[in-house]
Amino acid sequence: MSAYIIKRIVSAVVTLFLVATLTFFLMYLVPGGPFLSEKAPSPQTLKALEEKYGLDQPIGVQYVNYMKRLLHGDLGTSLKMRGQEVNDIIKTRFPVSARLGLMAVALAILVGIPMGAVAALNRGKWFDRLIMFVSTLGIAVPGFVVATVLMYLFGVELHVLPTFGLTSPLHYILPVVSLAFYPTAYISRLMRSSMLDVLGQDYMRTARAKGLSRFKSLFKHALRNAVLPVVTYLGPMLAGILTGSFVVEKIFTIPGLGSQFVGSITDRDYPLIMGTTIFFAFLLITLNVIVDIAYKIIDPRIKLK
Amino acid sequence: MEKMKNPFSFQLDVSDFLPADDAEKQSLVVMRESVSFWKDGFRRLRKNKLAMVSLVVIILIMIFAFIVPYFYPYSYEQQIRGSENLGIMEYSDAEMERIEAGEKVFPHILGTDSLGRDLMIRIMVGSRISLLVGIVASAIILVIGSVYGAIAGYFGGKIDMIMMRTVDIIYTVPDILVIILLSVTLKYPLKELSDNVKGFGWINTVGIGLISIFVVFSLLYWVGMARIVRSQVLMLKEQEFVVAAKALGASGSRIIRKHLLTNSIGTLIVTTTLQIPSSIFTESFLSFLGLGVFAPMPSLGSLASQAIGGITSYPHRLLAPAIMISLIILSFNLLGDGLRDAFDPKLKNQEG
Amino acid sequence: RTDNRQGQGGATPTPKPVELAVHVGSEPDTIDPTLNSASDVATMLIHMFEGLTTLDKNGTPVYAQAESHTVSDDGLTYTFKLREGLKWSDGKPLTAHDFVYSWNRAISPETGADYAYMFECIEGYNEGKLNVTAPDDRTLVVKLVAVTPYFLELCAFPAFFPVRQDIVEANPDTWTLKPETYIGNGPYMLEEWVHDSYILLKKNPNYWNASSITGPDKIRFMLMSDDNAIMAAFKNGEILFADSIPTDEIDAWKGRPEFNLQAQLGTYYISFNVTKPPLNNPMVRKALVLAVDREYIVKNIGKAGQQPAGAFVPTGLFDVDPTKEFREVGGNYYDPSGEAYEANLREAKKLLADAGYPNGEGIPTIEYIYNEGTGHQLIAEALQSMWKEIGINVTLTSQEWNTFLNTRKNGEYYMARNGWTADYNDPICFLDMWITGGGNNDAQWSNAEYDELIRRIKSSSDRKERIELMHKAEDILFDEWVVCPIYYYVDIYLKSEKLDGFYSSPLGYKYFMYTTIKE
Amino acid sequence: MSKTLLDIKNLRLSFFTPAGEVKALNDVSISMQEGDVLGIVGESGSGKSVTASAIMGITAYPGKIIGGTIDFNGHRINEMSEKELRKIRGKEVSMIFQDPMTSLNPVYTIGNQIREVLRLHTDLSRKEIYERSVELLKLVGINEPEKRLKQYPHELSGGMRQRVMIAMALACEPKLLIADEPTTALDVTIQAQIIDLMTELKNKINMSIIMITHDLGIVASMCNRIAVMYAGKVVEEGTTDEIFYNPKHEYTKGLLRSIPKIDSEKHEKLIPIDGTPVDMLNPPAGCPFAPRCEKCMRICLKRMPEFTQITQTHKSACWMLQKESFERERRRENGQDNRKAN
Amino acid sequence: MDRTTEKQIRIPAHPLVEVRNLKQYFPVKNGLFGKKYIKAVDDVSFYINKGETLGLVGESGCGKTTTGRTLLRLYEPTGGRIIYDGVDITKADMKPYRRKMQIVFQDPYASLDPRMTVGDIIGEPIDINKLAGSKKERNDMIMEMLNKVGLSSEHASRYPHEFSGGQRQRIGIARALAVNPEFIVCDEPISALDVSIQAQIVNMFEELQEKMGLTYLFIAHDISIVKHISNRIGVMYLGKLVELAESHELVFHNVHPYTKTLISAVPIPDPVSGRNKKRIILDGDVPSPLNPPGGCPFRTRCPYADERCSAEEPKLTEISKGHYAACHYIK
Ligand SMILES: Nc1ncnc2c1ncn2[C@@H]1O[C@H](COP(=O)(O)OP(=O)(O)OP(=O)(O)O)[C@@H](O)[C@H]1O
Ligand SMILES: Nc1ncnc2c1ncn2[C@@H]1O[C@H](COP(=O)(O)OP(=O)(O)OP(=O)(O)O)[C@@H](O)[C@H]1O
Ligand SMILES: [Mg+2]
Ligand SMILES: [Mg+2]
Repeated sequence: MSAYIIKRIVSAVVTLFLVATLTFFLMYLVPGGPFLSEKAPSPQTLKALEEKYGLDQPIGVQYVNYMKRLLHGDLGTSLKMRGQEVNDIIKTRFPVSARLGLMAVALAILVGIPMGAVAALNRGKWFDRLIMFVSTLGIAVPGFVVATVLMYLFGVELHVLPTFGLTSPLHYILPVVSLAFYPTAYISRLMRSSMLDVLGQDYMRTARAKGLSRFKSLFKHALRNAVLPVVTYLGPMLAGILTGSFVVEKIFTIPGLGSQFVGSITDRDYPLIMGTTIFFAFLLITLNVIVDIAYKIIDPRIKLK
Repeated sequence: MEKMKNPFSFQLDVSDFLPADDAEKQSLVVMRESVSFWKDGFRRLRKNKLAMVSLVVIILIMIFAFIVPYFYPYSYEQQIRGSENLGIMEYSDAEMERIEAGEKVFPHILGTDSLGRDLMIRIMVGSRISLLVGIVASAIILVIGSVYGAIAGYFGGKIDMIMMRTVDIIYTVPDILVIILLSVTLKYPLKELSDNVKGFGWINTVGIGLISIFVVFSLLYWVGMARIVRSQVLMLKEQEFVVAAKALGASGSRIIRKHLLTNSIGTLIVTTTLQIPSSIFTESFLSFLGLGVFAPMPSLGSLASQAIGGITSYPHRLLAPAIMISLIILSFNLLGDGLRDAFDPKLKNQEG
Repeated sequence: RTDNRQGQGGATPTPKPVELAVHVGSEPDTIDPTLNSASDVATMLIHMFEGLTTLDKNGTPVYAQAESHTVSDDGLTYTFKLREGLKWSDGKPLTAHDFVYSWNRAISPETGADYAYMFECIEGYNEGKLNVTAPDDRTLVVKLVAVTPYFLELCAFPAFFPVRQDIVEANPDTWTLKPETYIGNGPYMLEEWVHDSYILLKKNPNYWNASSITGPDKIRFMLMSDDNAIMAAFKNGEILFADSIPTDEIDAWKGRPEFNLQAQLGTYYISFNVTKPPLNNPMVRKALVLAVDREYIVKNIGKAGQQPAGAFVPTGLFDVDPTKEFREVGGNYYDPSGEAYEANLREAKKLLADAGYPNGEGIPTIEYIYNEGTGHQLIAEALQSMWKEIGINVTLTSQEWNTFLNTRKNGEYYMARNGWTADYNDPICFLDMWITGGGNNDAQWSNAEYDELIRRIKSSSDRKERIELMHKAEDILFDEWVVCPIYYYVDIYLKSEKLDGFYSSPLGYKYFMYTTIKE
Repeated sequence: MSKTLLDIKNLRLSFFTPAGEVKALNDVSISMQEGDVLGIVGESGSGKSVTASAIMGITAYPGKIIGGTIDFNGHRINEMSEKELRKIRGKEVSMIFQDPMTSLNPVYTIGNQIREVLRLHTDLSRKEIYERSVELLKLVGINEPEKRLKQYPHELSGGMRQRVMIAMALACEPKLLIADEPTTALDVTIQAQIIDLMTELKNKINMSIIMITHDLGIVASMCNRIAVMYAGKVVEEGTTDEIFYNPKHEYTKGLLRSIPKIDSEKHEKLIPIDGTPVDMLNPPAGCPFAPRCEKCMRICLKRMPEFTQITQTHKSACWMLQKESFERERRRENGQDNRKAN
Repeated sequence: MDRTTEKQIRIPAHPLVEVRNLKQYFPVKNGLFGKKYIKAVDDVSFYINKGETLGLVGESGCGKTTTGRTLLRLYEPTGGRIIYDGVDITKADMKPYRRKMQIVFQDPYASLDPRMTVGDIIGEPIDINKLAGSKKERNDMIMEMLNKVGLSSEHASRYPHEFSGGQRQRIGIARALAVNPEFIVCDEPISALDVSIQAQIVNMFEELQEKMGLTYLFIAHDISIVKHISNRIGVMYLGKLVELAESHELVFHNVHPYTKTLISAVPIPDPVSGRNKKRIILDGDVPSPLNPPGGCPFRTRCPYADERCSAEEPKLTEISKGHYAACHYIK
């Protein structure tokens, strides 16, 4: 196990390094710059700013400097949001996105898994059809439509839920539901097909031969095996959802990392782009390790290597 | 112990006890009517009502998107002055006058937008673009992702390691950066190519915008497919028929083509149909960043995202493309599910 | 105090503070008054800082931190007298030296302020040391290069607000981030800034005129960016003021009492890259300008009652005679009204024919770029179809914002969407950008005569002469048809009927410090 | 003879698949006494497993019993409710399956899976359950049972897993153990261990066994009675000696001829049964074996033969047997002409 | 170094296939950077004469399949040499040899691609090796192969799932025969078949051998079948060859305790001798090839094992002409 972790760390460092390098150069290749705006700053100002942030140096030098600072865990300061450290930006924004994300994932799991399982048990019957129909729809409707429609329906028309901010538990409902929409649909589809697989397995027959009730054999024997593909999907999904969704955060005015990230790119806020990307990569890798370990816990056959 | 009943309660004659000849025996061994794998699959597919309905819907949408526009009295870019912001089935004053004058005016079934363009035709043309993007982009993803995944999975070892790291990196590097970069670098070379190099004239017909979308997809969005195919191939390559092909001297490429990919077909179908919606949405996102189809050409995604600003005043402008998207995706997915069920013989249904 | 209804009951010992939630913009890049260049942030800044002067309801400068001023006879030396007992929000005294420091900081290259050029009119700008002195704590002497009739207005501009030397020097980049270090001198002070969520202000007890501030105890600026969300929040009464509306909803709001519009000193226009054929031909440019039906665009796309533009400098700027507008005097260079469209179109066709492109034949397809956004795209689509009328084919390309800025700035385009708003009430804002090599001269246009005119305007101390020269300059601009103006901006906002005492300046600053909320 | 434990009469069972009705069992009658070890042999797909699951009442979807009765130890299995059946399964009758690799749930420990049966069918306390589990593993010859209980199926070898399956089946000392090809997936040396173990246990706790297998060698050494199935039918039934030394059905005969014997000194050519097994979707009208039968007669192709009782314990359904009595009958009728008989 | 080329058995003048000290180690990751090896085949030597059948028996996982596949260079051997018809092919380009050496698999279900028609399956070797000049020729060849294995030409357009196990195995054999090979590795070709069908296939193998002069390496775990078909038999245990002899000799005069157990464990399909047969029941299972016991691989289960067996690995020695065994205690 510890060997496994060390190995993962080594490979993570390599991946992080490559991602950071690639992003760094990509970022500078992209036209535009952090100090552009509808009214162009004067050449003197521009020069001063570039000097201040070291952007006047050759790209190679900048790269080396950045990497050096990165080694010390210093992600630099934002160019656009004057004075704010990238570390701080991530530190304050990530928890918000993560909290929302976790709730959404929890919701997606709690709804998606039973939905998929029930559909599988009723394979071919109208109930299965209905669930599959609904979950396909869930995949088909774009996120911004879901979020906006929910906001209008529950926030404005029915006026039962607040539409922006995250100040009370009630405030979480709409963003969480919007965020959970797609993963719920996806998980339920995934669950259904893996459940169908599991139901045909020999050990399910053994369970019946033991005299186990249908419910119990499903709950104990089928669910745990069937949930494995869902767990695999969970890794990248979690990373995506925890770092925030641009759409949901923008629509519900939530100070999360997702909106920040998109903003940083349009602003060419180089340190922030780098910081968020590296953070995302880091999170993704970490979550994948966690998922691998969770996988191992659920399925003892898995060898971590 | 039960008493034997009279075995000859029915009439038998001697000839019955003469040995039967081979022909007689053979006549009994009726081998089932030969159905090919594909035929068999299609037969099963035909029994799947939901899938068949989806197929019909898809065909109808295709007609709607590709054929009807040619006969439609309006064009997608035609701005009818004075007919702006009409509601469903409304006529503008000028049109009313014309009607009163006895002229026939084709109704604006879904109304018009703020530039007086007929929404119905825009949806049709938008569906065409979205279908094209959805299908072609998914096909590109299918091809690149599956070939890449199959190569990584089949050769394994270091090749696999390097290829999958590459996938990880492509997955992690912010796609918007790449897209922006492409949006500025791709267009002019493509134009050059189509204008000046013989044999590339088709680029203009398809549209540089669409081509560049496809380039983005072929650079960025195939990684998920590659992962899925790889894991499938890892499983398949241990199968004996693959070893058999190797023993016969088959090359890696042949094995991948003939055995590994064809046997992943179920997964491929499902993943591809799931890919279609995200391709359609990605298009509208890309067109914002300067890579999609160029205005005034609509796509369903861009129609929907533009209508979101008028959700209370003109909800139908959002609903119509949204419903269309959902319909397309729903029918493709249900058809995909049907195809998978029909062509994946290993799916058992064992539930008491 | 107007808002003490809670007090009337007498039952509640500590009345709940009155809080006003509004939307004026999204998350600011910075709330450093010196660095800021965004007008929505300026609204926040005028609540927390104050310059020597401030603008009243009519947009005319009135004394604020200064209690009086004198101008030397040559009009080049301004001597301000500061009020007595001025304090920073943390209670420390505020002196004339603070202004000296702040203004010099603004022009220092290390600061990198976008608006540094606004100090151009002060002596020593080019040397990096402004000729601004504080002979004593309450006196500030400013030496100008040339007569600047709008100097008192400039003093009300956020870039001219004072900042606290000790704090800024201790935290040069971070002082704006925390309420503890964000020390201002305005009627309100920062209580909390939750990024991408809200900025909360409370009253500043140390403000010199605190008693006159009749506004709410707290103002919460909601930092929202989604138009639909903003509208939903306004509809729900969660915010009483919204600075933007989804365009497609404007029709529904028009005529409602909440709907407000106000002319803005700005022009939506199209840049031609005058170096690229066929746009290097002024006749072609003129044809393109004439072929646009501005009224149609305003009515169907802008929707908010924008004024079709017949020239570049917008309405709302004063001429020699302050009762007359620069625009009124200058008049239109072509008739932008809907009625004249047909005639314009005919003329455009004729021009094209004269230029050797009858019916547009021979003109290659021209690319028009715009940045992402529904409104810009609709305008682009409308323009495309209008230009088609005179036989010019245009392709539309949308670009991501920063890429777009870069492309436009570098002149790697043919035609591009553009827009300009004034920073202060003087037509020069719209004219000096067109000098050869100017940072915002996206047209890449160069005209020696024009450059000379601008130079003269800038060094002239005679208001009349200046204005006349400016009219001349604009004439040249339209002799050559460098730009294609579309409309003059208006500022639209939704304001709840509950909100009283609100006003806004022509530069778009919103004043909430005198508002009251009625039930 | 002792008490009848299991009595299956005219059992018919079909799978209603999309492709059509698969008549998996077509008039199957089997009975066994307490203490019997009944071997069921037959071709793949002949209905052995389906019969076994029918006895357990766990016929897989879309299968349905469409006729006949199953009586087990006083219960009429085919008329019991699912709830009642659950009380019998695992307690009075248990089953072990061919593939020990897949029959255990990979994600639970051995202990967990054994515990489950005990908890279901007994009122033992936690501690007693644990002790019983240890005892069971010892019984099936697993060393260090305490350690094994904590292990997962994949950590055990195939033989070990099959022992665990047996331990699980024996947990409640069932009256009947159905073993569906319990050793097919195992090596010969391990197979020998398992068969030894089963025989030993049978004597120890006095249960009856149904042994389903392809392997005539296993049946020969461990069963006292044998039923031979072909295409959803029992074609011959008798004691082990009767089946091996006096096979009456052509299929049984062919089967015995087609297996090589290790102890034969010379190289004898094997005599295979030609042809291929029946497609159960389109079973032939007559004797299902007829197309492959060397002695096939015309009647065989038309009509299914009835059972001929050869001895008290031995019966077989083959027209060849009927032919003899038919000819005897005819001889009696005709009085003479007894030379004509073949 | 010496050991790898050491001769363990006497090899006749012109064997068709010769394997010398063959080793196949599969690396498995162990710990962080550590690697461990599964010694699936460890120092195995044998030869097969032209037209002969060599049987290979042993328990599951003992390396039979690996031996067969390494012999065909489907795995790259870790050590040792493979000599085919006098040519060392250990490192050679296999392309020309793929036509001479073929393999038939155990699982008739898994070894045929479910997505190909029978015709295409049999046509695959023809396509790969470009044996047919025209489409018609290819068709004719496929038909010929089908007939050779007792299937009819109408079967060519069908898919494997439409066939019974025995028929599928015939298809597998037809595929192997399509290149007209000299040598076939039969990797448990009948284990998955019904008893009544096994004999058909075994007979077919025998007939084909007679007709085409084929040479077989016949792998199975059922020793009675192996004895029936093979001239000589090798017994493997944990990657090693423990005994090798003429079939009759091996069955009736075996010397290695493992061979004895193996043969005694085979159930006799005869009630009387079956009941009376004394079976040697071994304790425990085959040890994992990842951690093989030192010394004699069989010592953990051998009733006669002593210190010497754990200390020293017995070598394959010739105890009578052509009869080799690896045990310290051969009488
Ligand atoms: N779930 C099912 N759906 C459809 N047909 C089935 C199902 N299960 C079994 N059958 C059919 O029932 C028949 C008998 O099957 P069964 O499993 O009892 O055979 P078996 O004698 O146990 O064979 P084997 O030796 O291969 O285990 C077969 O023809 C099979 O096709
Ligand atoms: N590709 C491989 N990678 C790693 N280990 C392998 C590989 N192939 C086989 N092995 C291991 O090598 C050993 C020998 O396997 P092999 O398949 O040769 O045995 P076998 O005698 O054919 O067994 P069976 O009778 O089950 O077919 C086993 O422990 C197996 O796990
Ligand atoms: Mg079975
Ligand atoms: Mg093997």
